[in-house]
Amino acid sequence: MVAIGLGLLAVSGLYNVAATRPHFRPVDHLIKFALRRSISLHSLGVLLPDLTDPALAQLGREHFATGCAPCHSQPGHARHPIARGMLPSPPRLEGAASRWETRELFWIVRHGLKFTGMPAWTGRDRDDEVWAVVAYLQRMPHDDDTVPAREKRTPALGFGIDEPSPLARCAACHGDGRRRPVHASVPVLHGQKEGYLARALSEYHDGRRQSGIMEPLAAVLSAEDIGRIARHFAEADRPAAVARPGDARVARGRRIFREGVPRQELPACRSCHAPETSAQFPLLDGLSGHYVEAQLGLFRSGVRSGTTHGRIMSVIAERLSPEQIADIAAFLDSGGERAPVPAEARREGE
Amino acid sequence: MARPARVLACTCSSAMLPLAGCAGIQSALVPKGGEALDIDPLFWTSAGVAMAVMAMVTILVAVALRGPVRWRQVLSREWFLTGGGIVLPIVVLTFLLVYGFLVMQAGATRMSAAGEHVVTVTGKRWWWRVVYRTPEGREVESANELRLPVGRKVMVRLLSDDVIHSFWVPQLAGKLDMIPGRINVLTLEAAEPGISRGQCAEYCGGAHALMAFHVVAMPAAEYDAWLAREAMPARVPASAEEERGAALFTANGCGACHTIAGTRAQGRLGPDLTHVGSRRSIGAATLPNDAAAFARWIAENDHIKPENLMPPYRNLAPDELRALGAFLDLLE
Amino acid sequence: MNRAGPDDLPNALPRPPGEEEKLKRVWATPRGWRILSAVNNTVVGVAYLGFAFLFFLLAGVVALVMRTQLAVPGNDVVGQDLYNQLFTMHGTTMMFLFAVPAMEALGVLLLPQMLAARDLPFPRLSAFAIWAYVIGGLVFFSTIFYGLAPKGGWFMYPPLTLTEYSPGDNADFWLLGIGFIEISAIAGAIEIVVGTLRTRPPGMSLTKMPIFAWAMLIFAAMIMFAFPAVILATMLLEIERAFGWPFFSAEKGGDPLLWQHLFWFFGHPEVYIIFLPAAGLVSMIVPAMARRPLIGYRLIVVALIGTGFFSFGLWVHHMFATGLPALSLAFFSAVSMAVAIPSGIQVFSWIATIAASEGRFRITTPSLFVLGFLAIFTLGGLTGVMVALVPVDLQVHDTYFVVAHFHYVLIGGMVFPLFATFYYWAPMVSRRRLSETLGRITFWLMFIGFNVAFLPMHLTGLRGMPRRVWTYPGDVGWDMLNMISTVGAFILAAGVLVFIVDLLRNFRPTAGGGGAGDPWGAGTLEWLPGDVYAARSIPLVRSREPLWDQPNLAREVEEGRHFLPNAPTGGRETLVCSPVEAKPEYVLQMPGPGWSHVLAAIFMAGFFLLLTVKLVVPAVLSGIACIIACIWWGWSLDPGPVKGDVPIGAGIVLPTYVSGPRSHAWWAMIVLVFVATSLYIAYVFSYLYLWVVSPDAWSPHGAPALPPATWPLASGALVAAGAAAMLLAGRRLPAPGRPSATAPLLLAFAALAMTGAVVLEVLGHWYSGLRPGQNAYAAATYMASVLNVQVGIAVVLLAGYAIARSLVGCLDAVRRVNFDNCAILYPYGAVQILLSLLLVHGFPRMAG
Amino acid sequence: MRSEPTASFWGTLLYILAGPLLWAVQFTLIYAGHTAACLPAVPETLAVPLVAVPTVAAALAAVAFILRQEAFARALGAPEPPRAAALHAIARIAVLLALVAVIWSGFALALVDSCLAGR
Repeated sequence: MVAIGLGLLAVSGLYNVAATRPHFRPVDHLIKFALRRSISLHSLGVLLPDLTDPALAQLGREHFATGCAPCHSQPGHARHPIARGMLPSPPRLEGAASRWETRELFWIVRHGLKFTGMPAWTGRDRDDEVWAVVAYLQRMPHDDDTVPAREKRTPALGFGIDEPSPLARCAACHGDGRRRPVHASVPVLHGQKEGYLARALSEYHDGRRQSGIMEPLAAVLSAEDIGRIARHFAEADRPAAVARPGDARVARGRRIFREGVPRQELPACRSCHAPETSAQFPLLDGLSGHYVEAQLGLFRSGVRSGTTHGRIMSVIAERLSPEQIADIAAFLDSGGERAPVPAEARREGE
Repeated sequence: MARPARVLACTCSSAMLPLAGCAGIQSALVPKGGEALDIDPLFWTSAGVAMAVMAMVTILVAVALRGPVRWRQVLSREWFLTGGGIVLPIVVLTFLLVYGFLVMQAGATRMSAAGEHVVTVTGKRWWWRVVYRTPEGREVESANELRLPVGRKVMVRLLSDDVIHSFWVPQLAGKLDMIPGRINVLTLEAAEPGISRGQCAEYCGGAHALMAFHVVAMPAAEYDAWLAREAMPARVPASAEEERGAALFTANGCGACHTIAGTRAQGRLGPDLTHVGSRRSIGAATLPNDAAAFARWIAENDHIKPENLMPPYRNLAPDELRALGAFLDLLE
Repeated sequence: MNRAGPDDLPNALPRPPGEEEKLKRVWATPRGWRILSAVNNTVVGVAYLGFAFLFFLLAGVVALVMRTQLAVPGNDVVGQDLYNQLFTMHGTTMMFLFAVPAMEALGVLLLPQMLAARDLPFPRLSAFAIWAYVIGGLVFFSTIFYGLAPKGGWFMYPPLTLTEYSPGDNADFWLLGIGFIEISAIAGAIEIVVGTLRTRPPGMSLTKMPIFAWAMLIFAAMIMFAFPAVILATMLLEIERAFGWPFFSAEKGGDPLLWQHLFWFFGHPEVYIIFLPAAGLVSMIVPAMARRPLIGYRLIVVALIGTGFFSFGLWVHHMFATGLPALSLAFFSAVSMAVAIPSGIQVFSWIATIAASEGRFRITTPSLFVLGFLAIFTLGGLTGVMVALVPVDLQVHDTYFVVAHFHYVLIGGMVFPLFATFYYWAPMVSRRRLSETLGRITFWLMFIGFNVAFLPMHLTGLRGMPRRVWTYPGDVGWDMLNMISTVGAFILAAGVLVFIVDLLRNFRPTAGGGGAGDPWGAGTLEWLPGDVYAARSIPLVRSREPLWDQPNLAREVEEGRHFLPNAPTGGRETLVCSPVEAKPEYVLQMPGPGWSHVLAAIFMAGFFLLLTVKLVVPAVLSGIACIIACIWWGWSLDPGPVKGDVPIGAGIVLPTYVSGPRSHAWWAMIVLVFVATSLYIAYVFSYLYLWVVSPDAWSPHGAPALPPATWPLASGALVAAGAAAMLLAGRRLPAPGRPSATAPLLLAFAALAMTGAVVLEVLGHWYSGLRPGQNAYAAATYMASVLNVQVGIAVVLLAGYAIARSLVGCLDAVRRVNFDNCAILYPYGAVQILLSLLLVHGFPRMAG
Repeated sequence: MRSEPTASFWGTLLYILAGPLLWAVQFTLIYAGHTAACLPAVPETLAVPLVAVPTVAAALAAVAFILRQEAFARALGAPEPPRAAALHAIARIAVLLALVAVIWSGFALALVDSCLAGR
């Protein structure tokens, strides 16, 4: 009977789907209840990483400003007029961390929500990026009521209005010649090979390389923009390496970087990643260990095997164990080839 | 018994195979040296015995089923059972066993007569590393092809450092496994000049089916000259295209895995390419050896030979691939 | 009883009214979905055979896909990775999920009938083995659909199958699949050994047994000694894959060849494990079709025994090309030759019997399949002789010649007899015979198809085509031969398809009741008229073909004039006789349908499956559930002597409960002890083998010094004290009805002592600084403890169970089977532990 | 049946398996002995006695078994010859079969180099 009733309701078209009218209250409750249950159940298997690093939240904030704020609005800002017309209306996210479990927040940002306009994360399988946003959401001020409503500004960003120059957008996360990137998961671009930078941006532009952060930014770039940005960074000086004292891990990483691991059919990293090789092969010196580890993980699991170059690298990364990836990351983190080599490691190398 | 049997089998098989005939390049039925020549008559003898026994059993069953009563009575006697089921097998098998032992012993004799010619072949996934030693004691590396001087006994050391492979050139000898942690020794002796094909005979995962090689037997004098040439560094690119190929070789990091003697490319993971242009095949007897095949291999090796350990370089443009092909083809 | 003439039968007529109805009620097969709880050997035997046949079809389809791929050179119907999975699945499924289970199924189905026993001695054990096999097998096979199927070949050689070269769960699924078959094979072996030796009818001495019973007895004995080797091998491989103990990695002192030794020590007997029962079937069908007793019965028995033994001495003929010393190879070559003699004996025996036919040998579908078997198997045997010659093998090893050889031996030697069996014995379990017409079509399609497919492969191999290749070049002379083989494979498949049609049209299983009668006029007891309870009464046997030599036997049995025509205890029971001369000893009360063993099978399957996909917690929960189900299962199995003695006829009164060496439970435990012993011998071999390969890894050179002698001495003293406590407990079992705490306390002490001994041994090595991942020596040293822990857990469970039984008053000096089980295993465990201590602590000191 | 002594199962088993067991022991001994003789620390010539002695001993034992079969049957508690002719035939033929295998693997020593691994 119920089914027939619902069927008739649907056929008749009597239920009004206009966004100008809210759902009936019982319907609204039912939908919200089902939504919460679904999110709670599906996010059960999510494993939480460490989100305490404030820099991670800072990276999340940068993405939030462009990717989320247009609908959800930023703390201290009024809601964008267009977003106000949406139903269900995108909730303000101050205090979202107290309404949702962390794993649920991750799941929502990662997968989006059907029938709500909330999109899934753009970079497929880039869970690592999603966590930055979650880290930011956790740190968002809980209550924004301290700012009087009329003083709240309408958002300056979003929907293509008032875009800052592309280069400024890059620098916001990747830093400039003096400043390191906002977070270790963001690569240093200064002093990188131009060919590589141009390729990476084109790959993001075409959706061949996955990133929820970079893809939307690169999508709007023209070929000239890409060339200009690549040249800009290639001509800049590489920021000074933060030389860290080498430990056993660094020494092992150095060995892999320089000699490879013949037993595992693993070639030396530097035979391709060196200044004199193809402009398409990036330099690795000065990249943070965090970034290297994450990217090698993406190569290894095949997420980055979609491009011609990514395919080359993923064939090789499959042979690395997680420990070896950590070793290489530690070595590059300590400054890579440009870092001074401790005396005992020099002896070992000879 | 061996010769007529062989003629018979040859006739049978060529009747079935009008095109291929009996000159199979990888056929154990066409022995061309060493152990294979010793095994051949033993094989035909045992095959002959098998055929004779098979014929006998067929006739006996036929008689038992529909033969005259008197014959059938004979077949059901106890002495027939003991004679046919016990005495006959013991006699025939003793003969075969002794013959087999004698052929085994011939292998030992051949090995102790092997001279100072040593080649080390290492099974890799999924290709063969071949290291010769020159009379001066220098090591010369090659891959996926074994050259032998006709009439000399060559001691082949068989190694592996990944999984188990098996070295098998049917025209020259039986197979012998390459086992990590062990060194097996096989003595090869080519009786006549010519080319034969070998293949990995122990399943080694992935591209096991595409792990073959050629053996080129050449007159001893030619072999010595060839080995001397093989020990020399690679040829230098002459044309602009070849030079471009050489530059691309360096720029794309090919030297991480491949060696070209006389250049900075000193990688040890993949086959030595110093004289790759002079070999009969690439990709362990998967493709012919020419500039176009090199270009195809570099970009499409993961389709030509799935799971092989070299990454596919599809980043290279067609003209770049052509240049690389031209450069590699030059390395004779 | 010898003097009992035909008119002087054990039981007189008329039988009391209601006797047969009671038998029917007691032995009734559950109806509807409850049939899953059934344990009748005919019901579960047919199901077992049905599932084995299903796997034959599945693996056959896999073979057709491979043949299609190989039809032309450079084909790409399936890719490399899938092909590698396919041939691994084909071999594994055919060997482990079809051939061995099919033969065990025939043992379950036919043996009790041939012995006129009412059922096998442990009905629920075989049902358990079957369900575990069905669940495990189906899950294992389904991995092919998810790309998760193993791809290391059915022989799974390391290092290829170590995590380094085979990451992912694929290889673990192989280990899982074989784990199930190990368990069900050993359960089956227990069943068959005890069944053949103890549940024969009175008068059927060893040398009056049907040849099939001999074959199954030797089959089961071979399983007892062959399977432990592969159990150990799979344990070592899984441990190395999961925890990195280097048994097979050369750079840490292990050796890949250790796997090959262990695997083929199982793998070669395995071939004969498949062939012997099939030869036994042929030895039953040939005399029936000839209407003459088998000529050369004694020779055939010797042939079966000889094959059983020699098959353990030729495992190295799979390793002729590995580079072992020539003389070693020569030994194995000689034994490989020797094993041909028994086959010769059997072939000539069958020919002689055919020749001796009364009139002419009857050509029926079963006899066609037998003749086809003779032709194909003989050729396979002859190429086997060629392969046994080391030099010839060096050329043909791992080529299509060997593929042809073993398909001749296995399809010829096992599948053809199996089809003969289907046609011959179908009337025993089906209300309708299979069709002679369709049967002949099946035979000719299969025979022609088989030879078209496999005869050319000899030549393909000689022309140099290796096995396990998914593609080949077109210019080496293999293309036409492969095309012919592929065509033949499809003809063979067409034959099997016709058989399935026949099966669907005519096979009507009777769920335990009588079948379509005896269409062949055969002489053995499975053709006695019967119902769910099998034969109405258990006959007194005087010859090998009782139905021929005692013309009225069928009627007498049917009238209930032989032994045990009723159900005197009110439950299911069968007669247990002495093992050699078959003198009646006692009436065995056996369990009926139940769910506990089904649940145990499901949870055990769950345990292994969950473990394979690394869900440890659910796996452990499932394992605990399995143990609980097993306890529930076992709780009802020890009925005690409450039913007293019962008459079975001819004035013989037998007990309904015995303990000690006369009881069937004791025999089952002895079989288990044999299995454990051969597992342990395989371990000692592995230890010494690894030492021979890399003595440098041994303590004190390559590893920390051994712990001081006080450790092993303390450990040994503990276990010796435990054994003494066990002995004492046996003497202090209370008289019935007078509970006492002494025995349970002693049992608890013994169990604790063994636990302590094992723990001490592990701690000693741990404190000396030895870690199992260090090198092969360390791994081998800790492995001894792994095996001891295994026995220790079994002892603790059995002791705990005996204590529980004793606390509820179900264990006393008479009702003591539960104690006896523990009392058999305990001294075994103690000896094993003491030997380990001697080996692990003594050998390095001696050799170093 | 009742009047005669009950046959010992284990004795009967040993009796009919005597031949194959003899072979099994000889085979284990020569395989293990030969492996030991080929260890680097052991002189290769030791292989000859290590293979020859078990072979000859096993062959002699087999002959002894055939000659004194009844005595063996009695000692092992198997049913004695007049009672179970088939059993005794089985034991006898099994020993003969084993003898062939013993001799075959033993005489390899005369024809094949002992420890050479290569070819």
